[in-house]
Amino acid sequence: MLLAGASGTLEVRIDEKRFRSAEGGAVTAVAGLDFSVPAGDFACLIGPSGCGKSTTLRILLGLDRDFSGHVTLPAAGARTGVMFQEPRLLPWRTVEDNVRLMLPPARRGTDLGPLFAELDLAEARTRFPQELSLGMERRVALARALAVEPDLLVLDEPLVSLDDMTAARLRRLIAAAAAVRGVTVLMVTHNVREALEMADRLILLAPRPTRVIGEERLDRRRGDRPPVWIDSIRADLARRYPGTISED
Amino acid sequence: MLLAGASGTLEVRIDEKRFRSAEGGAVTAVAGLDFSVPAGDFACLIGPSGCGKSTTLRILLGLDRDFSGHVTLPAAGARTGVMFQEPRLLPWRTVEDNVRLMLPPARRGTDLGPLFAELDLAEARTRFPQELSLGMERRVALARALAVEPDLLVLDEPLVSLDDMTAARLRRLIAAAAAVRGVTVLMVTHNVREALEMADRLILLAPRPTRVIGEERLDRRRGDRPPVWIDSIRADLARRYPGTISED
Amino acid sequence: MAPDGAGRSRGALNRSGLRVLSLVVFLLVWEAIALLAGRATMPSPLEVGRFIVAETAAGELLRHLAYTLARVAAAFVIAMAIGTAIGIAMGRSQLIDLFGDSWLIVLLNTPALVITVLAYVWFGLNEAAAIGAVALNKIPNVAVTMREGTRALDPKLDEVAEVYRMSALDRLRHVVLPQLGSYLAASARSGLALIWKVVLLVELLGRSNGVGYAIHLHFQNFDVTAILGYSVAFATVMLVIEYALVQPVERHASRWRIRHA
Amino acid sequence: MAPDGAGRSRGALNRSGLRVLSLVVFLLVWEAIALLAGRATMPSPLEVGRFIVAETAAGELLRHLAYTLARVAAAFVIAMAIGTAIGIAMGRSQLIDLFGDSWLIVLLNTPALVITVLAYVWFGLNEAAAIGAVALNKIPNVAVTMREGTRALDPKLDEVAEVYRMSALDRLRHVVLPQLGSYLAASARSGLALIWKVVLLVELLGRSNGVGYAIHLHFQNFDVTAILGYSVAFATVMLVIEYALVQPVERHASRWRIRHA
Amino acid sequence: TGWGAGTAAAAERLKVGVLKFGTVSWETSVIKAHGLDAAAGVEIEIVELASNDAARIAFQAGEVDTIVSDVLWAARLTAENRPVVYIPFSATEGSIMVAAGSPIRTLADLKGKKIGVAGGALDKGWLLIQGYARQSAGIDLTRDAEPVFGAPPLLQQKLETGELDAALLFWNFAARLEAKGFRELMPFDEAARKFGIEGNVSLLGYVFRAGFAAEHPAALKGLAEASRKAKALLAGSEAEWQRIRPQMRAEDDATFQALRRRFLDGIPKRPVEAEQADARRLYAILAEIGGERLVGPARTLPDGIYWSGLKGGS
Ligand SMILES: Nc1ncnc2c1ncn2[C@@H]1O[C@H](COP(=O)(O)OP(=O)(O)OP(=O)(O)O)[C@@H](O)[C@H]1O
Ligand SMILES: Nc1ncnc2c1ncn2[C@@H]1O[C@H](COP(=O)(O)OP(=O)(O)OP(=O)(O)O)[C@@H](O)[C@H]1O
Ligand SMILES: [Mg+2]
Ligand SMILES: [Mg+2]
Repeated sequence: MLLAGASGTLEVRIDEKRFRSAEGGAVTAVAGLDFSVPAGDFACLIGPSGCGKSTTLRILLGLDRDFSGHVTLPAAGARTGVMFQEPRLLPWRTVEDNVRLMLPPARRGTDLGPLFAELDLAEARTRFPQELSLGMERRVALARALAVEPDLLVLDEPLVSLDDMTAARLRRLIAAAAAVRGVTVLMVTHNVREALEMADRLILLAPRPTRVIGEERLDRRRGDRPPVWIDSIRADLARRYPGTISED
Repeated sequence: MLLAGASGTLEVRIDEKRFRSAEGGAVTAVAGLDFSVPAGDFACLIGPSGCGKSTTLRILLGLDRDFSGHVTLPAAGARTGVMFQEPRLLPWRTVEDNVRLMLPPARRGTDLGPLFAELDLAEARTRFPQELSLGMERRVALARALAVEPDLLVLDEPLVSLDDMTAARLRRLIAAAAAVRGVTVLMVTHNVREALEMADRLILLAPRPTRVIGEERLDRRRGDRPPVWIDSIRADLARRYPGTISED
Repeated sequence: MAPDGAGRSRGALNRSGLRVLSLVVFLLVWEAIALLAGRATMPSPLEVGRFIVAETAAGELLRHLAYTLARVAAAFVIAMAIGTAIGIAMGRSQLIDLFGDSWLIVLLNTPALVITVLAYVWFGLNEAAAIGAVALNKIPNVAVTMREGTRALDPKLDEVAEVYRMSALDRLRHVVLPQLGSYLAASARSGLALIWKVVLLVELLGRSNGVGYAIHLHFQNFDVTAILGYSVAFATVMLVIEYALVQPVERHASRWRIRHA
Repeated sequence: MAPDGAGRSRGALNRSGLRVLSLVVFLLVWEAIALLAGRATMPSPLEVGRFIVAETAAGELLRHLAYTLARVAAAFVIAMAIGTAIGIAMGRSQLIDLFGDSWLIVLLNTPALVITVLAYVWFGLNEAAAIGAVALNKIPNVAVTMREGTRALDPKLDEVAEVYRMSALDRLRHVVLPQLGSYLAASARSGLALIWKVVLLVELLGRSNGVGYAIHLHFQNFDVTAILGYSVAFATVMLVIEYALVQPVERHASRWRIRHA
Repeated sequence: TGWGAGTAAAAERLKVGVLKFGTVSWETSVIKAHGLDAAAGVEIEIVELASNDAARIAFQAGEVDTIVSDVLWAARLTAENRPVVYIPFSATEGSIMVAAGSPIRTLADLKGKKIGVAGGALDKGWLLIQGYARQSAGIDLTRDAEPVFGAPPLLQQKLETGELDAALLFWNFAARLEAKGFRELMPFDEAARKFGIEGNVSLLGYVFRAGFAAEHPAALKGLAEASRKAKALLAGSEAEWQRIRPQMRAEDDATFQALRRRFLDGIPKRPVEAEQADARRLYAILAEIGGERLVGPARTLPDGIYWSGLKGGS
């Protein structure tokens, strides 16, 4: 069930999500997962590979309605920017068209120049996706998610396949977008350092079938989190969630 | 030009690689790149997103012959295990078939159980790729590359999209495969820590059009590289290659 | 949210239910047309049914049907095999494509009548000429479809096959043909239909049996009931083949596809 | 390794060179067959050429060709539009598919003769009935192909369109149709050919002009030269359309595809 | 399948291509039933075909030794260096039919009307009537009327429903219409007589490759003999007609009678020389009206078309 409330809070409760496999047999991906993200919060989902993170995102985006549970979106008619785990660009449209075509009609005319420049895609605007490197494709996918000026931003591992320099720049870009009042962000990441740098709250997930095994609020202001602080929190988390977060 | 020599050393010299874009105009991806990897060495390629790493790998694998330069493979008829940047599985074959079908006919009957178990794919063997999470698909791609018992192992960012625990386990798995006498490994990664943990040599690349801007031999024995050592080398590299390797 | 267990059996029920409904509606529409058009120009389903029963009892229908089906089957197998081979070759090699392209278009646009007549005149009025003519009519269509399919092949999977040195046969079986699946399905289905249209012509022009021969005989007397009877009989055979053979195979071959709810 | 600059123009040269070569070989093969078969059953290319010139001078050829082309064009547009719509609907909705499936197979396997005769009987011996009959013959083939294409659509791109709330029209234009491109190309090409085969029958049964009528007229006298003349004339028109129109459009629409060396 | 070579089969066997429900099959069925072929020293093998087109292909491909076709076609083949010989089979021809109550009384009334034409623009009947209309009423039917070419059964149906005002149909279709109360506007032979043709011309006949005929004169003679005897039987015996009635596909008695009457009227009765003379005249007229498109390169009926074995006899 999928409802858009006026609460402003994103509420996700998935009692059960089962897949039926083609070869017969069922796979329970999610069982008793329950969390909520207040409006304007930046939440990171952290969990082992194959636990059910992408499945959860698909459900809360309304792409999969075959589950038992209940989802409340932050606001009715909220605009959503999504970065899937793979780039998912339209191969037959140029980079620029890939971004522009997803804009709400009223914003189709927007100047995308600054955004492309920030993502280092200026010279790739007229190229087709298959002429890009994977890292570039992923940046286009991020551009597409940010260009809609979303109320809800859903990112599935946005910063993999990028070098340190670029990743750092994009982290700042995402943080800036998230800083706009009221944008709720839900980001999946395997990089705990990244999560500790950017998030207001961490949601730690169990292996499949997944559920929440811990939630951590990070009260220190984003942008004021020195490496030592991050390392100490990380060490603390590794101690408390030994199966989920590793020592180094 | 592509030649298999008997030298045992992988030699790559790409004078120029140009793409002609569909919309007209040419993109020079590589210009004057030149490096070699002795037999049995583990080399990591590190360079910014879109610089030309995957292009270089495609050329040395013989998948792109439209370049000027010269490639010498370690040995004539060497078996190659490749993990592309995307999983590239056959969607219409089960996980197990995806691995088994790529084995040389003589080894088709091999028991793949232990490999799947190590990659935590045991229960996914009969599933189809679209029923897996991306991280699982990537692990299947790694299984495919390792199963052939390669002489040359080419990995394009093998460990992204995996949680810390899984990534650490797979690092050990790859290191074990590489430890077999004579296996030459060429791995692209954006994770400098990972490279410092696993490689015998780092090859640092310039932005597009790419060329080698530095090569570092790491003499300390793999498996005996404590975090402090890694951090210090990393800091040193960040100082010497400020545009390529970031401070933290 | 619906309890999961019920889903599958309910689906199966819906499936046959809808099919039966569809058939009933079809017959009703036909009956309505028959009433409107008057008996002479459009017999009712019942009359056609009676004709089929009578003609079957007379042994005529099954005999003609058997001849036609045999020809259709032979021509189908030949055309699919040759057409697919040509299509894949043209899709893969630009050289072959450039060379064969115009031949393909000429053949594609040569009337069935011309091909059939020439085949009969050159090779005699025999089964081989008949089947060859049908196959020749169909080959370019298969080739054109398979060529498009081959052009749409994913080069990334090709690269995988290349680096792992798959044998040519393995590549065909595991990499190429599965990707061509929907193109094969499309050209098999519309191909069967095309073949059947051409078989009628071929039988009309030079055979002494088969549904085409029978339909034309009855056309001389403007016996619409008989024409529809033969036509319905053939379509029924095709429906049975489709539901009993083609669709199960297709479902199995595409079970890896994620289905939408 | 070859200097890059030369690549493109050499490619263009090769392209036309090969086409011309292919044509020359075609004519040579034809001439050889004509020599072997004897003039009566297989006229040489020259004789057919002479016939085409004479018939064009007499004004006959162009007139019949124009009629046929007009019918082909009209039926093509109608069949592609309706067939594509049906195919997409059936590919997308299991309900529609289950319901319409058997209708499709029946229509697919109904002989052109039956459809044409019924169309003429019900709607009169006029242009509308003729074009309608041709279109009706072709619609199920288009629908079957487009249904396969629709089933092969990438659900992942659909999800993108969904989360970004693309309008139905935008989805069709930017997400669905480009994926159906090769299916459209395949069914357009083999469709044009099928239509042309059916147009011949339709013209033969109830029109007083067109290539089908002309071919049948000459067939009465077993005038193979004339039959081949009309057939070649039509194929030539199709070749021109293919090279001047279809292929450039196709190349443009698929320029995003990475081409193999 | 060389011209003139003939099949190397046993001399006394003859493969005849017939349409299953066509008039030739009426005759061959009588021949077979009474063993007339064996009596005449030839064994006829019947090959059933679905259409006239099929018959012509079968003949061209050498699959059958003879079919019944029209003399114009025989002349054309001969003129094109594929010599054939011809044995008259029937003089029955098609006619223009109109509804019983139709206001159309003469050719002149066809002005502005929709006329169905079964054989296409080059049909001999159509040409003859065109010529006659021009001569007698001064109208050009191709311009002043609206000819509609199409398949005969379809045209018959369209005439019945009133979509056509008149239709020029082959005689068996005309007979069926006659049984339904339709009226003959003008029979073909009437038009022919207007052009100075004296008697019924048998425009339909058995056609053989000349080479085959030369090698197997006995087979031809046997067929001619059997054919004549069969026709005689049909002319004199009601029982014979009842026997072949299923083959005639007559839906009612009126149709049956009409078909029978027209068939009997068409039996060639004149010496072949007379036939040939009239055929020559008719051919010249048609060649004039139809031009090369109709008759091919030969402006006059080529010599030697009528099989010499018939001359003086028949
Ligand atoms: N269509 C499907 N049919 C069957 N099982 C599926 C299907 N889709 C996903 N699964 C299973 O559901 C589980 C969760 O998948 P999901 O993609 O949500 O994982 P994830 O947490 O995103 O993992 P990763 O970090 O690797 O991306 C996996 O075990 C996967 O195999
Ligand atoms: N087919 C092509 N046509 C045109 N340009 C191309 C093509 N393929 C790659 N390029 C360009 O070549 C450059 C190098 O691409 P490559 O995929 O090798 O980068 P990469 O180093 O692997 O990057 P990443 O880390 O993002 O994967 C990129 O700028 C890309 O846009
Ligand atoms: Mg995932
Ligand atoms: Mg890359």
